[in-house]
Amino acid sequence: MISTIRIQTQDFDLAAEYQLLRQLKASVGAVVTFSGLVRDLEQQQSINSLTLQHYAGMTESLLQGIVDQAEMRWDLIGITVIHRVGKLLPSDQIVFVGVASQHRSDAFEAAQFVMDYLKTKATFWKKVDQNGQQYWVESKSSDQAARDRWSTDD
Amino acid sequence: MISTIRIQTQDFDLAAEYQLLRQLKASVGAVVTFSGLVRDLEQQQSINSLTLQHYAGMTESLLQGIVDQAEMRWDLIGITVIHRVGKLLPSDQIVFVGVASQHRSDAFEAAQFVMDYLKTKATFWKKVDQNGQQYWVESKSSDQAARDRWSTDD
Amino acid sequence: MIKLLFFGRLGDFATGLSTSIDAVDGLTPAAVRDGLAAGHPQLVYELSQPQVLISLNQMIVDWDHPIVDGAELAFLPPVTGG
Amino acid sequence: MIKLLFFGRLGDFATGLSTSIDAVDGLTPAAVRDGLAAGHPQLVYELSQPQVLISLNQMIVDWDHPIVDGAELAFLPPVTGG
Repeated sequence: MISTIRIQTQDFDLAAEYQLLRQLKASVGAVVTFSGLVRDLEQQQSINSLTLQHYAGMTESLLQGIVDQAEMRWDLIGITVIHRVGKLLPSDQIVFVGVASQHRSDAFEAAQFVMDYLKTKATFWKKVDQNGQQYWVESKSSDQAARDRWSTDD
Repeated sequence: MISTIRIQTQDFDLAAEYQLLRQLKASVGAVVTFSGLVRDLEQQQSINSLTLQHYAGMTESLLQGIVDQAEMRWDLIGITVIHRVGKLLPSDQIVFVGVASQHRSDAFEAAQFVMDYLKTKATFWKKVDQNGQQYWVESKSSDQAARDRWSTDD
Repeated sequence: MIKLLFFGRLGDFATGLSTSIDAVDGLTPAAVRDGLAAGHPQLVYELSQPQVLISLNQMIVDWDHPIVDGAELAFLPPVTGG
Repeated sequence: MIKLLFFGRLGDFATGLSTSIDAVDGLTPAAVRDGLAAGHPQLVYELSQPQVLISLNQMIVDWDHPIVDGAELAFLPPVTGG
Protein backbone atom coordinates (compact mmCIF):
# COMPACT_ATOMS: atom_id res chain seq x y z
CA MET A 1 0.00 0.00 0.00
CA ILE A 2 1.16 3.55 -0.75
CA SER A 3 0.66 6.14 1.95
CA THR A 4 1.17 9.88 1.87
CA ILE A 5 1.05 12.08 4.96
CA ARG A 6 1.47 15.83 4.80
CA ILE A 7 1.10 18.65 7.30
CA GLN A 8 1.16 22.02 5.61
CA THR A 9 0.04 25.62 5.85
CA GLN A 10 -0.96 25.87 2.18
CA ASP A 11 -4.28 24.67 0.82
CA PHE A 12 -4.65 21.26 -0.84
CA ASP A 13 -6.20 20.31 -4.16
CA LEU A 14 -8.73 17.52 -3.70
CA ALA A 15 -8.89 16.85 -7.43
CA ALA A 16 -5.14 16.30 -7.70
CA GLU A 17 -5.10 14.01 -4.67
CA TYR A 18 -8.04 12.04 -6.06
CA GLN A 19 -6.34 11.57 -9.43
CA LEU A 20 -3.18 10.26 -7.74
CA LEU A 21 -5.16 7.71 -5.70
CA ARG A 22 -7.26 6.67 -8.67
CA GLN A 23 -4.19 5.96 -10.80
CA LEU A 24 -2.21 3.96 -8.23
CA LYS A 25 -3.20 0.61 -9.73
CA ALA A 26 -5.49 -0.77 -12.40
CA SER A 27 -7.28 -2.71 -9.68
CA VAL A 28 -8.58 0.44 -7.92
CA GLY A 29 -12.38 0.11 -7.93
CA ALA A 30 -13.28 2.59 -5.19
CA VAL A 31 -11.96 5.92 -3.96
CA VAL A 32 -13.44 7.60 -0.89
CA THR A 33 -12.43 11.13 0.02
CA PHE A 34 -13.20 13.09 3.14
CA SER A 35 -12.70 16.85 3.41
CA GLY A 36 -13.11 18.77 6.62
CA LEU A 37 -13.94 22.46 6.24
CA VAL A 38 -13.97 25.40 8.67
CA ARG A 39 -17.63 25.94 9.58
CA ASP A 40 -18.97 29.46 9.95
CA LEU A 41 -20.18 28.86 13.51
CA GLU A 42 -18.60 27.59 16.70
CA GLN A 43 -21.02 27.21 19.62
CA GLN A 44 -23.72 29.06 17.62
CA GLN A 45 -21.50 32.11 17.17
CA SER A 46 -19.90 33.12 13.90
CA ILE A 47 -16.13 32.93 13.82
CA ASN A 48 -13.51 35.16 12.23
CA SER A 49 -10.78 32.58 11.97
CA LEU A 50 -9.35 29.36 13.28
CA THR A 51 -5.69 28.77 14.10
CA LEU A 52 -4.31 25.24 14.10
CA GLN A 53 -1.25 24.40 16.14
CA HIS A 54 0.46 21.02 16.05
CA TYR A 55 3.43 19.19 17.53
CA ALA A 56 5.78 18.93 14.56
CA GLY A 57 7.38 15.52 14.25
CA MET A 58 5.10 13.81 16.71
CA THR A 59 2.00 14.52 14.62
CA GLU A 60 3.53 12.89 11.56
CA SER A 61 4.46 9.74 13.50
CA LEU A 62 1.01 9.54 15.07
CA LEU A 63 -0.66 9.88 11.67
CA GLN A 64 1.66 7.24 10.25
CA GLY A 65 0.65 4.93 13.10
CA ILE A 66 -3.03 5.48 12.33
CA VAL A 67 -2.47 4.78 8.62
CA ASP A 68 -0.48 1.62 9.46
CA GLN A 69 -3.35 0.36 11.61
CA ALA A 70 -5.80 1.00 8.76
CA GLU A 71 -3.55 -0.94 6.39
CA MET A 72 -3.60 -3.94 8.73
CA ARG A 73 -7.36 -3.89 9.14
CA TRP A 74 -8.53 -3.39 5.56
CA ASP A 75 -7.51 -4.36 2.04
CA LEU A 76 -6.23 -1.03 0.73
CA ILE A 77 -4.27 0.27 -2.24
CA GLY A 78 -3.52 3.81 -1.05
CA ILE A 79 -4.16 6.32 1.73
CA THR A 80 -3.47 10.05 1.66
CA VAL A 81 -3.78 12.23 4.75
CA ILE A 82 -3.26 15.99 4.57
CA HIS A 83 -3.81 18.33 7.52
CA ARG A 84 -3.37 22.07 7.42
CA VAL A 85 -1.95 24.18 10.23
CA GLY A 86 -1.80 27.92 10.83
CA LYS A 87 -4.59 30.43 10.35
CA LEU A 88 -7.71 29.37 8.45
CA LEU A 89 -10.90 31.21 7.51
CA PRO A 90 -14.51 30.00 7.33
CA SER A 91 -15.06 27.57 4.41
CA ASP A 92 -11.33 26.83 4.17
CA GLN A 93 -10.29 23.21 3.82
CA ILE A 94 -8.68 21.83 7.01
CA VAL A 95 -8.14 18.13 6.45
CA PHE A 96 -8.20 15.62 3.62
CA VAL A 97 -8.33 11.84 3.86
CA GLY A 98 -8.44 9.81 0.65
CA VAL A 99 -8.50 6.02 0.41
CA ALA A 100 -8.26 3.82 -2.69
CA SER A 101 -9.19 0.14 -2.61
CA GLN A 102 -10.63 -2.61 -4.77
CA HIS A 103 -13.95 -2.72 -2.96
CA ARG A 104 -15.98 0.13 -1.53
CA SER A 105 -16.47 -1.06 2.04
CA ASP A 106 -12.70 -1.08 2.67
CA ALA A 107 -12.32 2.49 1.43
CA PHE A 108 -15.34 3.77 3.36
CA GLU A 109 -14.38 2.12 6.63
CA ALA A 110 -10.69 2.98 6.46
CA ALA A 111 -11.41 6.65 5.70
CA GLN A 112 -13.81 6.89 8.63
CA PHE A 113 -11.38 5.05 10.91
CA VAL A 114 -8.52 7.41 10.00
CA MET A 115 -10.69 10.46 10.70
CA ASP A 116 -11.98 9.09 14.02
CA TYR A 117 -8.42 8.37 15.20
CA LEU A 118 -7.00 11.60 13.83
CA LYS A 119 -9.65 13.55 15.77
CA THR A 120 -8.75 11.93 19.09
CA LYS A 121 -5.08 10.98 18.78
CA ALA A 122 -3.21 13.34 16.44
CA THR A 123 -1.53 16.29 18.15
CA PHE A 124 -3.46 19.21 16.68
CA TRP A 125 -5.08 22.02 18.66
CA LYS A 126 -7.61 24.55 17.40
CA LYS A 127 -7.95 28.13 18.55
CA VAL A 128 -11.00 30.13 17.50
CA ASP A 129 -11.20 33.87 16.98
CA GLN A 130 -14.70 35.29 17.53
CA ASN A 131 -14.66 39.07 17.10
CA GLY A 132 -11.14 39.32 18.42
CA GLN A 133 -11.78 37.03 21.37
CA GLN A 134 -9.58 33.97 21.15
CA TYR A 135 -10.18 30.65 22.88
CA TRP A 136 -9.05 27.06 22.48
CA VAL A 137 -11.67 24.62 21.24
CA GLU A 138 -12.69 21.92 23.74
CA SER A 139 -12.48 18.29 22.68
CA LYS A 140 -15.81 16.54 22.10
CA SER A 141 -16.94 13.36 23.82
CA SER A 142 -18.70 12.42 20.56
CA ASP A 143 -15.26 12.15 18.96
CA GLN A 144 -14.08 9.79 21.69
CA ALA A 145 -17.21 7.71 21.19
CA ALA A 146 -16.68 7.62 17.43
CA ARG A 147 -13.16 6.33 17.94
CA ASP A 148 -14.19 3.77 20.53
CA ARG A 149 -16.46 2.07 17.99
CA TRP A 150 -13.34 0.66 16.32
CA SER A 151 -11.96 -1.23 19.28
CA THR A 152 -12.73 -2.53 22.72
CA ASP A 153 -9.17 -2.71 23.97
CA ASP A 154 -8.04 0.79 23.04
CA MET B 1 -31.32 19.66 1.52
CA ILE B 2 -30.26 20.01 -2.10
CA SER B 3 -30.10 16.83 -4.15
CA THR B 4 -28.80 16.27 -7.66
CA ILE B 5 -29.28 13.02 -9.56
CA ARG B 6 -27.87 12.48 -13.03
CA ILE B 7 -27.58 9.49 -15.33
CA GLN B 8 -25.32 10.21 -18.26
CA THR B 9 -23.03 8.66 -20.83
CA GLN B 10 -20.34 11.35 -20.47
CA ASP B 11 -17.69 11.35 -17.76
CA PHE B 12 -18.09 13.40 -14.58
CA ASP B 13 -15.70 15.84 -12.93
CA LEU B 14 -15.24 14.97 -9.27
CA ALA B 15 -13.56 18.30 -8.54
CA ALA B 16 -16.49 20.30 -9.92
CA GLU B 17 -19.05 18.21 -8.01
CA TYR B 18 -17.02 18.59 -4.82
CA GLN B 19 -16.83 22.38 -5.18
CA LEU B 20 -20.60 22.60 -5.65
CA LEU B 21 -21.25 20.56 -2.49
CA ARG B 22 -18.67 22.44 -0.49
CA GLN B 23 -20.20 25.81 -1.36
CA LEU B 24 -23.85 24.93 -0.66
CA LYS B 25 -23.84 26.55 2.77
CA ALA B 26 -21.39 28.19 5.17
CA SER B 27 -22.26 25.48 7.68
CA VAL B 28 -20.77 22.67 5.56
CA GLY B 29 -18.08 21.09 7.72
CA ALA B 30 -17.68 17.73 5.97
CA VAL B 31 -17.81 16.48 2.40
CA VAL B 32 -17.49 12.77 1.63
CA THR B 33 -17.16 11.60 -1.96
CA PHE B 34 -17.26 8.09 -3.33
CA SER B 35 -16.11 7.22 -6.84
CA GLY B 36 -16.56 3.81 -8.37
CA LEU B 37 -14.13 2.91 -11.16
CA VAL B 38 -14.02 0.11 -13.74
CA ARG B 39 -11.49 -2.43 -12.43
CA ASP B 40 -9.13 -4.16 -14.84
CA LEU B 41 -10.27 -7.64 -13.78
CA GLU B 42 -13.60 -9.42 -13.49
CA GLN B 43 -13.41 -12.93 -12.01
CA GLN B 44 -9.58 -12.80 -12.25
CA GLN B 45 -9.69 -12.14 -16.01
CA SER B 46 -8.81 -8.84 -17.61
CA ILE B 47 -11.67 -7.07 -19.30
CA ASN B 48 -11.85 -5.05 -22.52
CA SER B 49 -14.91 -3.02 -21.63
CA LEU B 50 -18.06 -2.78 -19.57
CA THR B 51 -21.46 -1.75 -20.89
CA LEU B 52 -24.04 -0.32 -18.52
CA GLN B 53 -27.72 -0.55 -19.32
CA HIS B 54 -30.44 1.08 -17.24
CA TYR B 55 -34.20 1.51 -17.15
CA ALA B 56 -34.60 5.18 -18.04
CA GLY B 57 -37.12 6.97 -15.86
CA MET B 58 -37.41 4.21 -13.29
CA THR B 59 -33.74 4.49 -12.34
CA GLU B 60 -34.05 8.20 -11.63
CA SER B 61 -37.12 7.64 -9.39
CA LEU B 62 -35.40 4.82 -7.53
CA LEU B 63 -32.29 6.97 -6.93
CA GLN B 64 -34.48 9.83 -5.74
CA GLY B 65 -36.16 7.44 -3.32
CA ILE B 66 -32.77 6.38 -1.94
CA VAL B 67 -31.67 9.99 -1.56
CA ASP B 68 -34.96 10.87 0.18
CA GLN B 69 -34.43 8.04 2.66
CA ALA B 70 -30.90 9.28 3.38
CA GLU B 71 -32.26 12.78 3.98
CA MET B 72 -34.71 11.42 6.57
CA ARG B 73 -32.08 9.40 8.40
CA TRP B 74 -29.20 11.88 8.60
CA ASP B 75 -28.64 15.61 9.00
CA LEU B 76 -27.48 16.52 5.50
CA ILE B 77 -26.89 19.67 3.46
CA GLY B 78 -26.50 18.14 -0.01
CA ILE B 79 -26.30 14.87 -1.92
CA THR B 80 -25.15 14.37 -5.50
CA VAL B 81 -25.48 11.03 -7.29
CA ILE B 82 -24.15 10.56 -10.82
CA HIS B 83 -24.17 7.21 -12.63
CA ARG B 84 -22.80 6.62 -16.09
CA VAL B 85 -24.36 4.32 -18.68
CA GLY B 86 -23.12 2.99 -22.02
CA LYS B 87 -19.68 1.61 -22.80
CA LEU B 88 -16.86 2.13 -20.29
CA LEU B 89 -13.20 1.11 -20.28
CA PRO B 90 -10.93 -0.04 -17.43
CA SER B 91 -10.14 2.82 -15.01
CA ASP B 92 -13.14 4.83 -16.21
CA GLN B 93 -15.33 6.43 -13.59
CA ILE B 94 -18.73 4.69 -13.24
CA VAL B 95 -20.48 6.27 -10.29
CA PHE B 96 -20.14 9.29 -8.02
CA VAL B 97 -21.81 9.91 -4.68
CA GLY B 98 -21.03 13.11 -2.81
CA VAL B 99 -22.52 14.18 0.52
CA ALA B 100 -22.13 17.49 2.36
CA SER B 101 -23.09 17.86 6.02
CA GLN B 102 -22.15 19.73 9.16
CA HIS B 103 -20.60 16.73 10.87
CA ARG B 104 -18.55 13.94 9.37
CA SER B 105 -20.48 10.90 10.58
CA ASP B 106 -23.63 12.01 8.73
CA ALA B 107 -21.73 12.44 5.46
CA PHE B 108 -19.86 9.13 5.81
CA GLU B 109 -22.92 7.09 6.69
CA ALA B 110 -25.23 8.67 4.13
CA ALA B 111 -22.70 8.16 1.31
CA GLN B 112 -22.25 4.51 2.24
CA PHE B 113 -26.01 4.02 2.58
CA VAL B 114 -26.67 5.53 -0.85
CA MET B 115 -24.05 3.26 -2.44
CA ASP B 116 -25.35 0.13 -0.68
CA TYR B 117 -28.90 0.83 -1.83
CA LEU B 118 -27.87 1.90 -5.32
CA LYS B 119 -25.99 -1.40 -5.76
CA THR B 120 -29.02 -3.51 -4.86
CA LYS B 121 -32.05 -1.41 -5.84
CA ALA B 122 -31.26 0.89 -8.76
CA THR B 123 -32.07 -0.52 -12.19
CA PHE B 124 -28.62 -0.78 -13.75
CA TRP B 125 -27.15 -3.86 -15.41
CA LYS B 126 -23.51 -4.47 -16.33
CA LYS B 127 -22.27 -6.47 -19.31
CA VAL B 128 -18.58 -7.35 -19.49
CA ASP B 129 -16.53 -7.86 -22.64
CA GLN B 130 -13.54 -10.19 -22.15
CA ASN B 131 -11.71 -10.68 -25.44
CA GLY B 132 -14.89 -10.34 -27.45
CA GLN B 133 -16.89 -12.64 -25.18
CA GLN B 134 -19.76 -10.78 -23.60
CA TYR B 135 -21.65 -11.77 -20.47
CA TRP B 136 -23.88 -10.11 -17.90
CA VAL B 137 -22.37 -9.61 -14.44
CA GLU B 138 -24.03 -11.61 -11.65
CA SER B 139 -25.25 -9.76 -8.59
CA LYS B 140 -23.23 -10.32 -5.40
CA SER B 141 -24.63 -11.55 -2.13
CA SER B 142 -22.11 -9.29 -0.36
CA ASP B 143 -24.00 -6.31 -1.80
CA GLN B 144 -27.29 -7.62 -0.40
CA ALA B 145 -25.60 -8.09 2.97
CA ALA B 146 -24.17 -4.56 2.86
CA ARG B 147 -27.63 -3.15 2.23
CA ASP B 148 -29.28 -5.27 4.91
CA ARG B 149 -27.06 -3.69 7.56
CA TRP B 150 -29.16 -0.54 7.28
CA SER B 151 -32.51 -2.04 8.17
CA THR B 152 -34.24 -5.08 9.55
CA ASP B 153 -37.61 -4.54 7.91
CA ASP B 154 -36.45 -4.06 4.34
CA MET C 1 -51.60 -2.81 -25.96
CA ILE C 2 -49.07 -3.70 -23.28
CA LYS C 3 -45.45 -2.67 -23.79
CA LEU C 4 -42.91 -5.35 -22.79
CA LEU C 5 -39.34 -4.65 -21.65
CA PHE C 6 -36.63 -7.19 -20.83
CA PHE C 7 -33.51 -5.94 -19.08
CA GLY C 8 -30.01 -7.34 -18.55
CA ARG C 9 -29.53 -11.01 -19.35
CA LEU C 10 -33.27 -11.39 -19.94
CA GLY C 11 -32.93 -9.22 -23.03
CA ASP C 12 -30.60 -11.80 -24.63
CA PHE C 13 -33.29 -14.47 -24.34
CA ALA C 14 -36.03 -12.20 -25.64
CA THR C 15 -34.38 -11.23 -28.94
CA GLY C 16 -36.81 -11.40 -31.81
CA LEU C 17 -39.77 -11.31 -29.43
CA SER C 18 -42.53 -8.79 -30.02
CA THR C 19 -42.15 -5.74 -27.78
CA SER C 20 -45.87 -5.51 -27.13
CA ILE C 21 -48.90 -7.72 -26.61
CA ASP C 22 -52.61 -7.11 -26.73
CA ALA C 23 -54.40 -6.19 -23.52
CA VAL C 24 -56.98 -8.75 -22.40
CA ASP C 25 -59.22 -8.91 -19.32
CA GLY C 26 -57.63 -10.33 -16.20
CA LEU C 27 -54.09 -10.11 -17.56
CA THR C 28 -51.29 -10.45 -14.99
CA PRO C 29 -47.48 -10.53 -15.30
CA ALA C 30 -47.59 -14.27 -14.55
CA ALA C 31 -50.02 -14.78 -17.42
CA VAL C 32 -47.81 -12.75 -19.76
CA ARG C 33 -44.83 -14.90 -18.76
CA ASP C 34 -46.74 -18.12 -19.33
CA GLY C 35 -48.05 -16.86 -22.66
CA LEU C 36 -44.46 -16.44 -23.86
CA ALA C 37 -43.77 -20.14 -23.24
CA ALA C 38 -44.53 -21.37 -26.76
CA GLY C 39 -41.49 -20.28 -28.67
CA HIS C 40 -39.12 -19.36 -25.79
CA PRO C 41 -38.69 -22.05 -23.13
CA GLN C 42 -35.32 -20.66 -22.05
CA LEU C 43 -36.81 -17.19 -21.52
CA VAL C 44 -39.67 -18.61 -19.46
CA TYR C 45 -37.14 -20.51 -17.36
CA GLU C 46 -35.15 -17.31 -16.81
CA LEU C 47 -38.29 -15.33 -15.95
CA SER C 48 -39.24 -17.97 -13.38
CA GLN C 49 -36.08 -17.46 -11.34
CA PRO C 50 -37.04 -16.15 -7.89
CA GLN C 51 -34.69 -13.13 -8.12
CA VAL C 52 -36.50 -11.70 -11.15
CA LEU C 53 -38.67 -8.70 -10.31
CA ILE C 54 -41.33 -7.08 -12.42
CA SER C 55 -42.45 -3.51 -12.69
CA LEU C 56 -45.65 -2.11 -14.07
CA ASN C 57 -45.40 1.51 -15.21
CA GLN C 58 -42.05 1.63 -13.42
CA MET C 59 -43.38 0.47 -10.05
CA ILE C 60 -42.36 -2.91 -8.61
CA VAL C 61 -45.46 -5.15 -8.40
CA ASP C 62 -46.38 -8.78 -7.70
CA TRP C 63 -46.79 -11.41 -10.40
CA ASP C 64 -50.55 -11.44 -9.94
CA HIS C 65 -51.02 -7.67 -10.20
CA PRO C 66 -53.74 -6.77 -12.72
CA ILE C 67 -52.44 -5.18 -15.94
CA VAL C 68 -54.53 -2.49 -17.60
CA ASP C 69 -54.37 -1.45 -21.23
CA GLY C 70 -51.51 0.89 -22.10
CA ALA C 71 -49.26 -0.32 -19.29
CA GLU C 72 -45.51 -0.83 -19.53
CA LEU C 73 -44.44 -4.19 -18.11
CA ALA C 74 -40.72 -4.73 -17.43
CA PHE C 75 -38.86 -7.88 -16.41
CA LEU C 76 -35.90 -7.06 -14.18
CA PRO C 77 -33.07 -9.46 -13.28
CA PRO C 78 -30.98 -8.65 -10.18
CA VAL C 79 -29.37 -5.24 -10.62
CA THR C 80 -25.59 -4.83 -10.91
CA GLY C 81 -24.87 -1.10 -11.09
CA GLY C 82 -22.45 0.99 -9.09
CA MET D 1 18.92 20.18 30.08
CA ILE D 2 15.28 19.19 29.55
CA LYS D 3 13.27 20.97 26.88
CA LEU D 4 9.71 21.85 27.93
CA LEU D 5 6.80 22.26 25.52
CA PHE D 6 3.24 23.34 26.36
CA PHE D 7 0.58 22.90 23.68
CA GLY D 8 -2.91 24.29 23.13
CA ARG D 9 -4.50 26.04 26.10
CA LEU D 10 -1.57 25.00 28.32
CA GLY D 11 0.66 27.34 26.33
CA ASP D 12 -1.43 30.33 27.44
CA PHE D 13 -0.75 29.54 31.08
CA ALA D 14 2.96 28.94 30.50
CA THR D 15 3.78 32.28 28.93
CA GLY D 16 6.95 33.75 30.34
CA LEU D 17 8.03 30.40 31.67
CA SER D 18 11.49 29.09 30.85
CA THR D 19 11.42 26.61 27.98
CA SER D 20 14.00 24.37 29.61
CA ILE D 21 15.02 23.10 33.02
CA ASP D 22 18.12 21.43 34.35
CA ALA D 23 18.30 17.66 34.37
CA VAL D 24 18.55 16.15 37.86
CA ASP D 25 18.63 12.55 39.04
CA GLY D 26 15.26 10.84 39.40
CA LEU D 27 13.39 13.53 37.50
CA THR D 28 9.87 12.60 36.36
CA PRO D 29 7.14 14.55 34.53
CA ALA D 30 5.19 14.71 37.80
CA ALA D 31 8.23 16.26 39.50
CA VAL D 32 8.60 18.80 36.70
CA ARG D 33 4.92 19.73 37.07
CA ASP D 34 5.21 20.13 40.82
CA GLY D 35 8.39 22.14 40.43
CA LEU D 36 6.50 24.68 38.34
CA ALA D 37 4.04 25.30 41.18
CA ALA D 38 5.81 28.29 42.72
CA GLY D 39 4.94 31.03 40.30
CA HIS D 40 2.18 29.38 38.26
CA PRO D 41 -0.65 27.88 40.31
CA GLN D 42 -3.09 28.09 37.39
CA LEU D 43 -0.71 26.19 35.12
CA VAL D 44 -0.22 23.46 37.72
CA TYR D 45 -3.99 23.20 38.08
CA GLU D 46 -4.33 22.84 34.31
CA LEU D 47 -1.54 20.26 34.13
CA SER D 48 -3.26 18.22 36.83
CA GLN D 49 -6.42 17.71 34.79
CA PRO D 50 -6.84 14.00 34.07
CA GLN D 51 -7.15 14.51 30.29
CA VAL D 52 -3.66 16.04 30.02
CA LEU D 53 -1.13 13.66 28.47
CA ILE D 54 2.63 13.95 28.42
CA SER D 55 5.17 12.86 25.88
CA LEU D 56 8.87 12.32 26.28
CA ASN D 57 10.84 12.57 23.05
CA GLN D 58 7.48 12.47 21.25
CA MET D 59 6.31 9.23 22.84
CA ILE D 60 3.34 9.22 25.24
CA VAL D 61 4.57 8.20 28.73
CA ASP D 62 3.31 8.01 32.33
CA TRP D 63 3.80 10.81 34.86
CA ASP D 64 6.39 8.74 36.74
CA HIS D 65 8.52 7.89 33.73
CA PRO D 66 12.22 8.70 34.33
CA ILE D 67 13.51 11.69 32.38
CA VAL D 68 17.08 11.59 31.11
CA ASP D 69 19.23 14.58 30.19
CA GLY D 70 18.54 16.04 26.76
CA ALA D 71 14.94 14.86 26.64
CA GLU D 72 12.02 16.83 25.22
CA LEU D 73 9.02 16.85 27.59
CA ALA D 74 5.69 18.01 26.19
CA PHE D 75 2.40 18.68 27.97
CA LEU D 76 -0.56 17.85 25.75
CA PRO D 77 -4.17 18.88 26.42
CA PRO D 78 -6.92 16.90 24.62
CA VAL D 79 -6.39 17.21 20.87
CA THR D 80 -8.90 19.02 18.64
CA GLY D 81 -7.71 18.63 15.06
CA GLY D 82 -9.57 17.45 11.99
